Amino acid sequence: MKTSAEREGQEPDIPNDSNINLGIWIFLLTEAMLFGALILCYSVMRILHPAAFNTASHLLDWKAGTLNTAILLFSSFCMAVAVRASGKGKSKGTSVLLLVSASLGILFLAVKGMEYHSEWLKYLFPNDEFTFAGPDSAFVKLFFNAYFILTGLHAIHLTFGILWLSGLGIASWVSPQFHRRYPNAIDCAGLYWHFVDIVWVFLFPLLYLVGGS
Amino acid sequence: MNSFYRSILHDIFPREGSQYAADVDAMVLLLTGLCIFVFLGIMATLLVFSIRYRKKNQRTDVPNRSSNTWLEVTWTIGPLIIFVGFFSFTLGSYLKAEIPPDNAREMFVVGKQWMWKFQHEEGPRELNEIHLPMGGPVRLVMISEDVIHSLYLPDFRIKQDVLPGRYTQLWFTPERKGVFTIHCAEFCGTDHSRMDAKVTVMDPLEFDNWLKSVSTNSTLVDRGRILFESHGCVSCHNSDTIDQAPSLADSYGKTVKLDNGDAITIDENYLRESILDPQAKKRAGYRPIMPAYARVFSESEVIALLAFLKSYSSHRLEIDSKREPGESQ
Amino acid sequence: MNPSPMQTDYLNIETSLKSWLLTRDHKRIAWLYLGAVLFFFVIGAIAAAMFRIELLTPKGDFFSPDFYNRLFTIHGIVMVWFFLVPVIPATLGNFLLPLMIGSKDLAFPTLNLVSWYVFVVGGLFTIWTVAAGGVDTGWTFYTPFSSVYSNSNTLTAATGIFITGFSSIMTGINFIATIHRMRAPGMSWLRLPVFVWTLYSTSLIFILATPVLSTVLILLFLETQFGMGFFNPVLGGDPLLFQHLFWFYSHPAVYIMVLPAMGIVSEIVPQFARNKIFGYRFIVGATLAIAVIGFLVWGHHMFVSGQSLYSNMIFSFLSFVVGVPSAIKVFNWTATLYRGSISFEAPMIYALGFIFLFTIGGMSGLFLATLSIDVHVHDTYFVVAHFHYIMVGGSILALLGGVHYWFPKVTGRLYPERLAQGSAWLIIAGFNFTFFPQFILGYMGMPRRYQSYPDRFQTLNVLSSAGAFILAVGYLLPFLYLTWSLFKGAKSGPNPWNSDGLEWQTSSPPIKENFAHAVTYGFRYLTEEAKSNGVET
Amino acid sequence: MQGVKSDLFVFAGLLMLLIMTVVGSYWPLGEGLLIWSLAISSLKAYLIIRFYMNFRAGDRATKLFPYLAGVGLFILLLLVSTDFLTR
Repeated sequence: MKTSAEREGQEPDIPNDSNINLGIWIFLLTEAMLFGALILCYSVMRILHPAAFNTASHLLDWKAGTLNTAILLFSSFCMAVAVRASGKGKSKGTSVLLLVSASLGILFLAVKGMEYHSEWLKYLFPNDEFTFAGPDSAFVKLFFNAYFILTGLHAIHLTFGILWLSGLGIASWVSPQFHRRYPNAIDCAGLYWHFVDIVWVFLFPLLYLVGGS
Repeated sequence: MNSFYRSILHDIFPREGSQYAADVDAMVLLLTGLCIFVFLGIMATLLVFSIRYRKKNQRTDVPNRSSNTWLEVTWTIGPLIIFVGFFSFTLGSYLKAEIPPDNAREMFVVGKQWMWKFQHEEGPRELNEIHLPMGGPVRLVMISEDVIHSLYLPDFRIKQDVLPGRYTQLWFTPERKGVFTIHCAEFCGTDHSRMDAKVTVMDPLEFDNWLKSVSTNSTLVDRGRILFESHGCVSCHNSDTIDQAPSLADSYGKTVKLDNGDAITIDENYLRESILDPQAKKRAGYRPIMPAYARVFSESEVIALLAFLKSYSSHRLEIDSKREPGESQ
Repeated sequence: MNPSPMQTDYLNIETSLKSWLLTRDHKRIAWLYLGAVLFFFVIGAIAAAMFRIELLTPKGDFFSPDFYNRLFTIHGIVMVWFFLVPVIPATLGNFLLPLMIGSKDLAFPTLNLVSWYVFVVGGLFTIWTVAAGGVDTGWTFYTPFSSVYSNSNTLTAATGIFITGFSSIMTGINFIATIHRMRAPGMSWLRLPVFVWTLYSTSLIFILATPVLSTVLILLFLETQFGMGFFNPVLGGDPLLFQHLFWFYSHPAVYIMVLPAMGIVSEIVPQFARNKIFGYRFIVGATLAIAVIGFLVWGHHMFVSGQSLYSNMIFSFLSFVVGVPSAIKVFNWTATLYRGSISFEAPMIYALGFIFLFTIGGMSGLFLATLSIDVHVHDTYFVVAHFHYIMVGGSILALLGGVHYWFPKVTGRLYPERLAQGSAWLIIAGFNFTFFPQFILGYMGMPRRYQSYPDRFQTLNVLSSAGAFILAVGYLLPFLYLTWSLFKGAKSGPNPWNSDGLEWQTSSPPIKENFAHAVTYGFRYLTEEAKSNGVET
Repeated sequence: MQGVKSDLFVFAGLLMLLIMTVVGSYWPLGEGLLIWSLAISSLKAYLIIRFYMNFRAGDRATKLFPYLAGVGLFILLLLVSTDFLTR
């Protein structure tokens, strides 16, 4: 990884790439505060209704959640290796790894979609048809509100990441000197992708496991 | 302060309905004095420097160093000490204002979009109007039926938001006869500025006559007992079915263990929550068989039930015997 | 437009509409922001004038109650999010930051333009809200009223503010990257002008606080549209959660509004006292301290809203502590005048007016931080007077001071000095007439957002409304004579104030690339030797 | 290849931490489970930031912002939960 100092002599009209790197880190800070506030809402609701949230989190399919976490960790690994490869200038290798990461992201969305579908069939989607036999069904519905907002917003961010990675993958496949002209693009996409993975790393236990099994 | 100054002050300070109001006014006067003293100091320095050092010749060079660490440190630590000192000095009176005495006379208040409903323990209900005996502390247990309101008594210098879904409390000791106004201080919709009410503070004797003249046949506790029986609560909560449901005799004020292990003292909020959503903080050792009454009872019915449950407990009885009118806080 | 022999500068280098709407030059984007922000100031001011008329009479019979509620809500929303938050960072900040640190432009020029378009889109949503009848929840959108009981356009208003939030985040990212990476060689952190430091702290608050506002607006949207239940007690939520998240943004937001104003005053006072700012390191320390402690004190908005006693005490203590950095700054400004050579042009009058009014505003904040006093004066006109003293008496006065001080740099022309001084005094007088009576009204017990009030408050309200009209006239004057002197003003030359600031070392109005020669030495107070090597006027 | 090997180790570590979280949910930790899973998630986040996002390579400026995010979230979570827990 070239340190920012080496990249100093950049052509001024492309923004100095070490600025983009700093800009992405600041952007990730704002995203962290956004997700942090949402997770705070979830945990305050958990403080107010511990019993209902425990029963509700048992309704989720924790095996799918674990699989999804593994998928995202593996895609983060591929992304890290892709960033290393682009640093060394191997453009073909980089684009393959980028496309692999993107497809793992799509796999995550597929597993998530199946989960959503099964919850939809069980009438657990918090609209008017929401039905839950046990006690405090209003608070279980509240849990599913939080669940769908958190995982939904994460899925949207993941989709952006997939589009970004596949775009970069194709671009660096098509023109080998892509990463020399924009050395920072893959680096920033990597930062964003790892951040989205970190968000899921926190969401998974808070939503699926904290009820204990 | 003779009446002349008081009349001027009266235009700036609202009337003092209680001793606490006078304390707050004294605190405000102290802080105002402090602020005016420091403010005049700064403005005088500003003025003196402006006049003393106004531009005579066109100075081009600029002195290189202008800083004095010790001066800076003093006017950093100085305000900090003054502020923290004032904070701790005034904290005492706030804590006194927040924690009501045990022997306070209890009133229930229900805030609703653009009106106040007051409920005396002895039964009479009043709309946008409340009569109180002078001298004894009064504790208002308040809840809202729709949005957030705020019961604001300017003449007693107190205010407390009235939340939907949770009881909040407010207490004061009216020590001055007269009619005082109540405003709603939290924006609550179209007629927020018309949601006023009147407090009439009377001599305890006058108050008792008034109470007799308006009191209906059934007190609040009677209304609570009727609800308790008509809704089948008595079938589980009675002395001989202890294993099925906790006996509610003298439950108010007692500390009990919950399912998740931590102990809780039974207060109005716990009782209300357990009526409307029994499984939320279920007591240890009981099966979750009690139905939720969330949609069944209106707020005033819950208040009646609460009054009944509280009178049902010995903790409540020995306080009633101790409380005589005219005992100030 | 520029009568002297055609000296090309950023204004007359290209004058097509496309060159303005697609510009990436931070100086032109500052002009674009100024236009958008002034447009919204006019909307907010009109709403204020209307309800000041209403409050002349105790009965509240001029408008319907619902219309009155929509008036003060629009006044709140427009003035906070569409005028006070963006005005100093996005106009003066955008223009002066690269000039003050000796760089060609901001770190991300395109992002700068995108942030303007995002701001305009957010503004269009708010105009749609106003056109569709406004929103009647108050600018604080407290639930469950705003989400369940209000049937006005809460959704479009929330979307408008949500989108404008991103424009703040983009400006924050842009400024931080610029200050970290694009400083002229030799300009170390402790040689930065104080205005750049305040922009840095404001940007830190932008990026840390605005996302939480986005979260709370998303949740408010979902709660209003789909009845989600986080803030609705009937469905298990808690309205205080909304208040916590809202004020976690909105209190640091008031520091976003006042910190740049403090930066401007820290530039004007040393300049017109011909003295170095007193205690530069302490002022910088105080700026950063305000940004940090500003995040710890939001609970003082919720002392009576049912927050736990323990939290009340913590927030009250921290609210006292946050007053200390502001006190340090006031002391330092006053000390800067010592042994100076003070001249009283319009910017200096605005700066001294700022110190006068900000000190009153800050001290009234002490009353609100004291628990037992706040219980009495919370949600009354005392609070209204407090934050207007800091927002209007502070930020707007400093903004006017900054506009007058850098007017020659931005436009290359001079404003009419006598007229400017007169309007400054008029504004300060009109301001005090309007808002000082409200302190007394507040303590007497007149609640906020009241259309009809008891008769004994009428005299003070009439005084306040009269003051409001003097203030309105006061604001109109600079608008008129500055627009006039934009075209007709006398030529000002590169450095009319004979200032040592780096922004004044280049031509006024500056050329597109800001500096003709590479800037090698950026220390503010340049000795003779420094002026000769490469910093050519 | 040296870099990829360290990435591989990090990946293995992350998977192992994932398994520990899931296993932890079987233990009768009760309230402790929340602290256990938060601790492991923070550890995973640290690994990702430190190695994958190459935290060390950035200069002082880029390093400032992850810490700032941590402090901001800590303030938000601490002071809000204080209110709800001490009510």
